[in-house]
Amino acid sequence: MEVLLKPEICTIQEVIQETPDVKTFRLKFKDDSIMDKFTWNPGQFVEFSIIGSGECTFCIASSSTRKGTFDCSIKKAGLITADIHNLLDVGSEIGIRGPYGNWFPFEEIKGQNLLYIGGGIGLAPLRSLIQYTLDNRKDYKDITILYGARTSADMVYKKEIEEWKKMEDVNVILTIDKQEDLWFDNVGVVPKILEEKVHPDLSCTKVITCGPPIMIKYTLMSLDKMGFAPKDVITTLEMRMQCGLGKCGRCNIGSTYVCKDGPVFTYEQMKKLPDEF
Amino acid sequence: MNYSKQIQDIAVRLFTENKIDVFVGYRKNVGDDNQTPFIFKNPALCDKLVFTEKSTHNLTNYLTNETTKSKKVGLVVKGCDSRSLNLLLTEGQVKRDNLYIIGVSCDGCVDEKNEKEARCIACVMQSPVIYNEMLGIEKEKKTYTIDADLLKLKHMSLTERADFFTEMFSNCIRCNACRQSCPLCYCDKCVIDQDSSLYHNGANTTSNAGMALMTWYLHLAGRCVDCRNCERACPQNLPLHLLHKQNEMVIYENFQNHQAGMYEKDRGAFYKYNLSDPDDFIM
Amino acid sequence: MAETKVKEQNTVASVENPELPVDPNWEPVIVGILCNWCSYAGSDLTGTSRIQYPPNIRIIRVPCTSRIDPVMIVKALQTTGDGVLVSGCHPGDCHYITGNYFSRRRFLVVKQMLWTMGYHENRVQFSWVSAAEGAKFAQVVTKVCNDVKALGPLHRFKKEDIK
Amino acid sequence: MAFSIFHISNDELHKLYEDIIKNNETYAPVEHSGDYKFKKVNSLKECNTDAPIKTTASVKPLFFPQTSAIMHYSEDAKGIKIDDPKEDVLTHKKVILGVKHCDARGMQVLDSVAKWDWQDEDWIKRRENTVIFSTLCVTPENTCFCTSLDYDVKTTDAYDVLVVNDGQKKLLKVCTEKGEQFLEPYTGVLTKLNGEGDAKLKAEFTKFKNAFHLKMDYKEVNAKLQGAFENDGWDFESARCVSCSACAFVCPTCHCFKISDEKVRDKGVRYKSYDSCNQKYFTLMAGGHNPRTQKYRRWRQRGMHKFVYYKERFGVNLCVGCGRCTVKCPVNISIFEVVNNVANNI
Repeated sequence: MEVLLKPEICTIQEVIQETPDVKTFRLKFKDDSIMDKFTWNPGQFVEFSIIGSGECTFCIASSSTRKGTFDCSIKKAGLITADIHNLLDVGSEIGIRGPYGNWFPFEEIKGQNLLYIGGGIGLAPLRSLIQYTLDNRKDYKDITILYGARTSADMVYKKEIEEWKKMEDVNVILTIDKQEDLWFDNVGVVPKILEEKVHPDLSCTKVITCGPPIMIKYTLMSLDKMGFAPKDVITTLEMRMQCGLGKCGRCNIGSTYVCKDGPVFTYEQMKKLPDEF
Repeated sequence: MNYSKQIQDIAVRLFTENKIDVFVGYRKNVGDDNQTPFIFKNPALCDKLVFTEKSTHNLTNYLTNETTKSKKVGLVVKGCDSRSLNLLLTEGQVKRDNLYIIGVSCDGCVDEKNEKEARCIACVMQSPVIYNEMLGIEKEKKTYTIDADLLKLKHMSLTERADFFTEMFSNCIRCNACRQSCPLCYCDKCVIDQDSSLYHNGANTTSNAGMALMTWYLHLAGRCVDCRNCERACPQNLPLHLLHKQNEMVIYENFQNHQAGMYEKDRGAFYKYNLSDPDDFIM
Repeated sequence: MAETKVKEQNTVASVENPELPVDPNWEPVIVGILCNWCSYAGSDLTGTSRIQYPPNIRIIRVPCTSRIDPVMIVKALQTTGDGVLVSGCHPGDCHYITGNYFSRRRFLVVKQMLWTMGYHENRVQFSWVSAAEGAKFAQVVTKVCNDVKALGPLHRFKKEDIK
Repeated sequence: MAFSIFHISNDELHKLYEDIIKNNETYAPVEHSGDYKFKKVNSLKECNTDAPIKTTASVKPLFFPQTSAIMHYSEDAKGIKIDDPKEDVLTHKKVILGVKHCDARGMQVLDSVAKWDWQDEDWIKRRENTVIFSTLCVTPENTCFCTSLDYDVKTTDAYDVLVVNDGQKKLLKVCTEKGEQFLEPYTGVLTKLNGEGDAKLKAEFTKFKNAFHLKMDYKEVNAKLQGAFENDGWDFESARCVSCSACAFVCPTCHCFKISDEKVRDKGVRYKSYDSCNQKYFTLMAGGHNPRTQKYRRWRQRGMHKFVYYKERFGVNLCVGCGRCTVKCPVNISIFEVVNNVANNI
């Protein structure tokens, strides 16, 4: 067990301040041979170890199709994330082990319309799949990205969103909770905009959603109302994890280990879990 | 000492008069003669209540957790328990109006081997100091005596003492039963728990266990009422009371015979000061 | 072989534990927790007055001695410190009027408790040093440093490997 | 495959134990201020192979120590350096004497979590290199209920050799190939029993089973608990819990752990140590969301994990019925009582 828990050293290549409390770290393994072997699927996560502070779980926010480095977007929320924000800069070294967990079913959803619904920092795990699907654009039909944040300042990946907007085959819908000056897009919470602006073809659309628990709750209700089958809705579950290997028991919900059987679940699978949330 | 019948009657009365939502008392353990805390909302269960010399737990521990929070509580206290209740009241953790306190003038509790507990032999306050209703005869406050185990410890040499405590800390499994059972440890987030905090670490090494216990001792100095919930709870049977008694002794001898929780509105020893406090040890 | 012998001859017995020899060249680490308004200013004065004092002290500045949770003292001993010096304003001079009266009580209890646990009484020392007492600060630090030197390195309850 | 059953007198057994201790790295219960703990022994005098279960710590720390170092590291201007791992003494070949059969079963139960998906190499190595001598308890305590669960003492292979009292003599029941091989050099002092061995053992097992105070119908309880997620019995039963982790730390099958760092100046250690689902912070996430803030939710997780979820996932019951949690609980909560009361509270 101790061997499995030992991290490899990564160097931070770039730090991007996305919002006041979200930073994206571009990472690369110190040892190139490990970097070459390191592959992951969209939706998987890694364990960050900050030497002296501890470990923390983050999903990889970039696609394995863009090799060489990988991104993690981190919101300042707890003790360790505060350390990450305060102590780390370009050139700092951290430990990484992973990738762990399951992934978005990018093979199964081939040839389907994709509807991404993200809220706040929840765009990070989606970004990995968005990048993947954009890099394999011909395998997928229409791509719609619905992204909401509290304010325009809280939006992550602003540059990349602009790029997506410019793409002709991607439909990007942005929304913020309250009207601001110089904001010309939609205003309103995600479920409301979803019902108003998105008119998907129910027969061949997969929904991939991630965001804060309260947004997920109402979005799932809206999706139900719109007539989506639970098996077509894919989401990620948030649960505290520590080992990522299905051993430490922290992420146990019912007989499911979120770190191993998840974090990606369809709404159908989620309904079967004991109602702990 | 058997007040089972009286307490059952009072509990039934309180429930029927709608004075309480929850009752916290003792019931007999299934399987052996010992007793266990019993918390219930259903008046029909009142007949399970007992109170004998086996009722050793300090029930005020339950006043600060979610089971009884912001509810009207009926509660059984002995002399020592009422002292911790006093402290909880002054520290603003419970509201007096929410409590109906049944004080029992106690003759001392017995342990599993049916011998009188050491703490009860040295007990200074057998009758409750705060109550709505008292069972038994009010007893006088007794004089303070230094704990016999502590005296023994004091006669050891410095290295012997250090060895004693190293041994004690190395036997600790850090289950936090002592802290969780302590009625005066009510913090929502304990400084011992915070992983990767500046002070503490979850790993169980001798020094970490020592650090956690020392923190606990120091945060309880001047507040510990010697109910020994901690020592009874300890799965490793560590002599946890020693350093509490040590602090109690220093405080009693130096700060105008202060004993925690003896009066209503009494604060812990560290919440007040006196101009004539000893400072000859300070350069 | 010859070298170790020389070393042995040069060592002196620790006051705390006579069986443990102490290398006289060993330099202790003293953690100094000083109150901002008196002792820290006092230590400044020591410096500006060019009074020599041992460099072994590592100073932590706190607003008032009553801000010191005794746990900090224990923590200093558990990690890197071989001794701790806590210093504040003289009674009655506290910037916050009564802070040091409260801390005085705690100091007594923590000192006695650590002694009972097997720490030598000289490991943890307290002093009142006002902003004008630069010379006293140097004296105090020298005394604490010499005391701890005589005790030898602190091994007890230090962070160590697993049980 | 049928394994041998031997007869041996008490004196001979002691001699056998002495021999085993002499030739192998041996662990056995050693007394320490009233409590027994499994420690390395050099002679039979130091230990008590018949230590009572109430005061004997479980054998779990020999396979899964309470705290173990994942790595030692140091940090300097050049970067982080992770030191090579130190030798793991627990993976040495060893023999454990006087293991309670419920403990041995507990280790077997934990195999499934160690071996699913990611292989816990250390655990597997420790298990493979250990020969377990188990002793059948003479009289069960009033907190034990091992015979009521989903395994049969008669047929289980959780231990390599089982020692059973038979009047003035002892029966040695070999349960695995490993045990058979281990006992091979010692067969000189053992009398092999053929047909009559089984009968004798059966009589002893029946006697043992009948001596229990606590009995339950496991299948029924398990079935009822599966629908007991919303049962308000959890709330009632857990009301007196003080949320410590004594039960989890003494439990032979609780296997949750946490990872924590400890760094002084530029050197540090990362530890893996026990953790318990009874603690409030166990599932606390950054940002403050916690799915199990209330005591009954945590107790439900504990009870259901022991009696339902693990069975659902790995096909074995997690609780082995040793009753240690009941003995060590500050407020005498018995998991037996709790699951039975919840199951019957519909």
